[in-house]
Amino acid sequence: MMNRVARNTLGFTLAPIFVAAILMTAFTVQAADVIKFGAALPLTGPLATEGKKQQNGFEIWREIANSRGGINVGGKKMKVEMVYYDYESKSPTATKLAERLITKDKVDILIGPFGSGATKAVAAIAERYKIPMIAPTASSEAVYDQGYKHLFGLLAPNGFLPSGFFDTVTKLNPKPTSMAFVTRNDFFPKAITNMMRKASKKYGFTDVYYAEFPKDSKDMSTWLTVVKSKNPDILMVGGYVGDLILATKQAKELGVNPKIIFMMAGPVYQQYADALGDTSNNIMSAAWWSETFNYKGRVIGTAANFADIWMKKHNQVADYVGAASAASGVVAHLAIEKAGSIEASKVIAAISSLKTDTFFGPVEFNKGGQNIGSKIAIFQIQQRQRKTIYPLDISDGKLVYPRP
Amino acid sequence: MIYLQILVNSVLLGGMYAAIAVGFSLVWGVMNILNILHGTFLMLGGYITFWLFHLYGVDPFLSLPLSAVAMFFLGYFIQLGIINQVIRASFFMTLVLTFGLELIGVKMALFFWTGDYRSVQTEYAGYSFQVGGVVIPLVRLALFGLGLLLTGGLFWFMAVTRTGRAIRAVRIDLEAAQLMGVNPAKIYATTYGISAGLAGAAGALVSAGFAISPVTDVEFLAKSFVICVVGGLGNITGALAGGLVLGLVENFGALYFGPGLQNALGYAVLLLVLFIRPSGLLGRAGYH
Amino acid sequence: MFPIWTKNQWLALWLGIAVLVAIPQFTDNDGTRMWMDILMYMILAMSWNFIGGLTGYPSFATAAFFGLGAYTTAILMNHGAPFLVAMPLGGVVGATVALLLGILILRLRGHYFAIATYGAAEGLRELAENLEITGAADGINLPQIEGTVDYFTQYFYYSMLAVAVLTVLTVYWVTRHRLGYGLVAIRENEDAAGMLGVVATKYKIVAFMLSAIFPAMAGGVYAYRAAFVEPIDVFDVLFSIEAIVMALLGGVGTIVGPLLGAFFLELINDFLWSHFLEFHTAFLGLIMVLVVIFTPRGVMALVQEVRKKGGLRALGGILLANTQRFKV
Amino acid sequence: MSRGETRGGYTTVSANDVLLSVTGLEGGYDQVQILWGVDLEVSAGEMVAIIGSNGAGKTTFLKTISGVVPSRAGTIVFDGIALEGATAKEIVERGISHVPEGRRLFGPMNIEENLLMGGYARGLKDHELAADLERVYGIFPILKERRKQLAGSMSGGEQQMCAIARGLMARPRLLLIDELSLGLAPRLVEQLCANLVEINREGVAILVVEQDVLTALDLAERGYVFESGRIAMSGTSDELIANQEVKRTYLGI
Amino acid sequence: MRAEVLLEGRGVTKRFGGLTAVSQVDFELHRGEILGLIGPNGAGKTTLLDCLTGVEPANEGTITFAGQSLIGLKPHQVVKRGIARTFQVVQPFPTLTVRDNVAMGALFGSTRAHKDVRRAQTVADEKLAFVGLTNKADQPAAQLTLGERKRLELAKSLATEPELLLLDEVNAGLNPAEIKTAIDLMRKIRDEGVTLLVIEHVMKVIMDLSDRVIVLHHGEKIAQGSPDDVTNDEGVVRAYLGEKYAKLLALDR
Repeated sequence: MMNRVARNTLGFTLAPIFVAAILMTAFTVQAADVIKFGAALPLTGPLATEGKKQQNGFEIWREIANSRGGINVGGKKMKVEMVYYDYESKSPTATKLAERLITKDKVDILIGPFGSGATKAVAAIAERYKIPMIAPTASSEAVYDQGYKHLFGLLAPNGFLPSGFFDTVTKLNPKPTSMAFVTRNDFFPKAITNMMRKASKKYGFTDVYYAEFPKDSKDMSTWLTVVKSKNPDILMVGGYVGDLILATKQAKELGVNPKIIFMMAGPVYQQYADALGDTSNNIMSAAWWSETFNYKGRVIGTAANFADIWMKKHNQVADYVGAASAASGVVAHLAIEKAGSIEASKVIAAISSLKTDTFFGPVEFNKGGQNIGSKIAIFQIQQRQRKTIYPLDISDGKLVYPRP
Repeated sequence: MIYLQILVNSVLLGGMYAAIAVGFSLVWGVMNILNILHGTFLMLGGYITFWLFHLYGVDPFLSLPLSAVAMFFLGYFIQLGIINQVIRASFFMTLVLTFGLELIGVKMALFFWTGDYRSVQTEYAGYSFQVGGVVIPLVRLALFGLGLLLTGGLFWFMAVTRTGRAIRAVRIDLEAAQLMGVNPAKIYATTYGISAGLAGAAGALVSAGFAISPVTDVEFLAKSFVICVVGGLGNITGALAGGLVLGLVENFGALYFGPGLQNALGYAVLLLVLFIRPSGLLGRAGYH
Repeated sequence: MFPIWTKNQWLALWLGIAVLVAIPQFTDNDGTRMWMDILMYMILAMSWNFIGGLTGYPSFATAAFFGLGAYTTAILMNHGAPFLVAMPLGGVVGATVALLLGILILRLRGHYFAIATYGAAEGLRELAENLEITGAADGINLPQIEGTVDYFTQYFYYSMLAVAVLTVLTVYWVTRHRLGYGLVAIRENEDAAGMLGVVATKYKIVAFMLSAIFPAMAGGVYAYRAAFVEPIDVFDVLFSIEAIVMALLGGVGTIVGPLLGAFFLELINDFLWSHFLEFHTAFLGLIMVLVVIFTPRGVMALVQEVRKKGGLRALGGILLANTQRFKV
Repeated sequence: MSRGETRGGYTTVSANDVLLSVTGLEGGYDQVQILWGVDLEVSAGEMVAIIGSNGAGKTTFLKTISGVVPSRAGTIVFDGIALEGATAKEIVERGISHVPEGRRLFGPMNIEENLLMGGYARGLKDHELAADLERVYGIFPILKERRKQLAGSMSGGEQQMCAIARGLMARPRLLLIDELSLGLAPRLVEQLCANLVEINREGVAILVVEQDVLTALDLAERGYVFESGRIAMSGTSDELIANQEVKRTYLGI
Repeated sequence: MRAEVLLEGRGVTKRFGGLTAVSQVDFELHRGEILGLIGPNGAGKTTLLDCLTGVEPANEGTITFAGQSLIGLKPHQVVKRGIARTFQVVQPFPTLTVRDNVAMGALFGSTRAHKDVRRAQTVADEKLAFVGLTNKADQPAAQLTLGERKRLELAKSLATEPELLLLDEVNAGLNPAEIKTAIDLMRKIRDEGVTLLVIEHVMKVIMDLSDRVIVLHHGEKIAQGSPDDVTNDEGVVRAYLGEKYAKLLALDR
């Protein structure tokens, strides 16, 4: 009797395999008059907020593009279609979904996931399938040094940050001389913190402390206590918004009070100031975009214009994540029009040689595919608002120094 | 001085860890459920506090009982309506069940409240005072006090009250307890409710001391797990001991080996305790 | 216990393998990849079954072995080793770590064992986050595979299929061999097994190693395919949990159960993914809840009961009875 | 409840009222049926013994009465009310206490806590149970001496006393005792028997399962012999002890 | 004209904390005989078997089997030397079929270890036929009655093809008919050349079956000799059989 049950069960297993196999063989039709963009986004999991912002950004661009009849491809207007998947904030899933976007949904262009780590993972897939990929939110050089030909990133390289930062702080009086660095043990935060640390030596700062804290750290008191004892003039913390809220809170509680606290990246988000209230005041940070930048482009208009649309739609202050995502669409838009084709190799060539202005700022890609036309702005939170300090031409505030 | 400060930090952290873990320990000990939902209750308690503060300016210490009571009832009915249905199935089945519920709960929270980090920022949030050069942050002290209060209160409840006794009886010998006229379904629901309520209370203050978001629940869950094992499964005072040990290990470990290994050291202690004394620091051997 | 397979069953097995071999010819690359994922989870679930299902030692270490295999393959390939050398070596590393870990923790029973494996897996992840050789939290890239899309999709697919077939055959061999009987004896009653002459320690370690070697190899295939590994991804405790869930849903300790569980769960997962952008996790959660409540002993037990009680007409009654079975 | 008078706190009834009446009872666990149609009666205030070998279904029978194991067929009528399908809690509340095989005390609790658990079903506060505590301490003075000692740390005899005392805390009218003498020294068994007689005199009917046939039949007025889930024989203690079959089977002579 | 000494213990002592469960016990077992081991509950009979089989290693003393020391061996090693044992509380593999249960013995316990599963099952079928369980071979062990489980336990032990079989109360809880079958079975086992050490409560079995008897009391050996000698030993009657037994004997005469 056992035999029969087992046998039948085996048949039971195999039957659906057959059926599914046959079903699989069919379809995937592609409509000729649309351009398909695909994006695997972190819509659930720890990065859910960022994922949602990315989606909102793409949608703003897509609606604008389609409301004008689509993208002009060699004289023919083609509508934009987006395919989204949720990668649950897990890179392996992002790569899996990127493959699906390419092979099943047959997208023409891939829009990157969130952050340097996942972008690095997905870029390997885009490269293998030779599909153009635009990464809105990956700024670490290590993502772009793999020799990939199909990857383009909108954010200015991390390397653009130190000069702006140190230009600003070295002019201060009294001049700060010592720095402490603490970073989340994670791709982007580590990359940018180490870059700043390296640069600080060039600018003659003494490096009093460096430490990494783990992902999901729920207590920052130890390193804060050590930092307090070392008494640096500047404290730089690399991490994500959850880490930085906790670090800011605990720093205040423990009376850690350097003249400057610089955090990457998180204070740029509305939620940071909302969560911390006045405690967020006088924290410095940097961003790749701000609505105050006097940028202007053909598709979306000015930076302020984008911020308005965003505010109307989502009742929220726009930040660089949403803007860069919309800008990814804009870049693809302009490149396709320039190429007059949606063929991957032609689009790649067009993006590589693109040199244009957008609401997100000037766009120009270097050999690795990073946007060197863009800038990084340094700001400080004052009265819970971001005040741009650098570059001076777009600044709307003065640095409060030292922190009271 | 720095050592003294870190010692104080550790102890305060340990007390808070106890507050987070004590309910988890209770459910594990009494019902043999590895309750993945624990972090979710904590997070929900935090959100109740946050919204009451954000919308009506209610102080977290005032809304704390409310969070606790709300979570008690939520937990009570989840156990009564869902978990009780399969409580005698294998340990892994209840694990999968609570895991499934957690997925639903977190998605709902994401849907309603987005993934933004929230924190209750009261007037006194960053306030701290000094005792002989050692800084003692007020909110942390309150969390520590809450940890003591919750573990102490639960200990008292289990030791002295009629219901507490019934819970213990069910844990020791379900069938004998039934013969005494105990209705295990209700006792389980009560136990689970208490655990959820404790998580809700802890969550209320966690929202003041940390940043919460719907997805932070697993981080607190992982901590609860380590704390419970180190202290001893299902042992109430063990949660306090486990919390303090973990607090000390994490902080002094971070000092000597760098903060990067903070979490790794937690797991190292977990394994060490399992090798040396599987029943946990305060656990009774042989209890399953 | 486990019946010797009849001719028909062998036929079915080889037919099944033949179908799987032929799949890339019948479906597009995306379909092939879905099957690759199904195969991967089948490997994980079947492997977990060695220690968790047959031996009754619930392990959370699947993720640890998967990650070890992925990293071994990545590191070796970056040092010039060909994939077909690196991937099996990943299996060897996984098995070796299982041996050492097993000696330490297999004397713990029940929950304590489960906790120890969880701690070990998470500890390994934290270690990988901090070590030079693993590229710390940055992760490491692997050499890119050359060739057309069809070529590399099939290359990865057949690599995974090879590991899966190896796993199935090992399962068959183990369950028809003294070893399998020994493992089941340990699960049923370890003390009594010892009295009968089962050298429990040795058997448990062998089971633990078997539960390690195949996930480690699957991790290797996975790493080469992804071309990039980082600790938080390949040491993700969810790999362990998913393997357990799949084995549970299919039926613990049976042979076909974990296969079925992996197949259905991955299929459902894939469906939800494509159809519910944001709510797929919630639906997955709902399905898990319903499955636990209505088939608390796994799909295999349900299938057997349906057969015994006279076909699908009895299904409703059985499901209803199931909800009462484990009530307090 | 409606009948009888209260004496010494326990409700008593005249001796020939049928208190418990079981007919055609069938029951068992998951896949295994153990009871195959058991008929049994206990009158109010009576002391009845059940004897039989291991696995004859005695324990399952008691568990089925007290509602821990569900019945499959047959009726259980207690004091005129049908009990099939009632929960264990309802059955305790109706007045049946079950002292389980192997005592099953709450080992990590002290004696007094165990006794208070015994009174749980009555839904009273601890201090309201104080009088009942005193009453059972009166029967078993050693328990009062040791009331703060953990139940698990006591000797077998003391544990059995505690288990019986715990059963009495629910103020039962019928006390089911499973394996009274198991693992106890003869001297202790005699002491316990004396206690039971005292309890019985106060009007509590007792149904005792006992493997030691001599002890059982010495104690009880009537007895039932269980074999393979059925009643093989019944009668007064004297009848049973004189029966050749009983002698051969259970006394080994 | 004694047969060779198969098993010999000298000064075997086992302590649990402060309690000495087995104290300085000397014994020997001759090839081909049936030795009865009796004594009241808690006398240390089962503990002595635990010492022999390595479950609870003895603290002091020597145990030799067929000339080789058993001290320090683990249970699975003892089995391979040719000593099989049944447990007082039967320990089947509950969800496995009866045949698979017995096959486990053949697969692992035998000195000639049947590595082949199919051959082990053939052996299992033989042993099941021997103990009369053939008709239950395909049932899960959990569904057997107590008597059947005891026989399964026996078949499992026999499947290890032992030279010496230690039986721990295989007859407890069996009815007279079953006991008679069991006695016949044990004789049959002995006739096949297996030496038996039998712990037994049912005096009738000991009297009928044993060649010699050892009596333990409080962990010490208080008597040994032929069954008749032992039952007439005054010390034994006082310590173990008790007043009641005397009373019964009187009643019978």
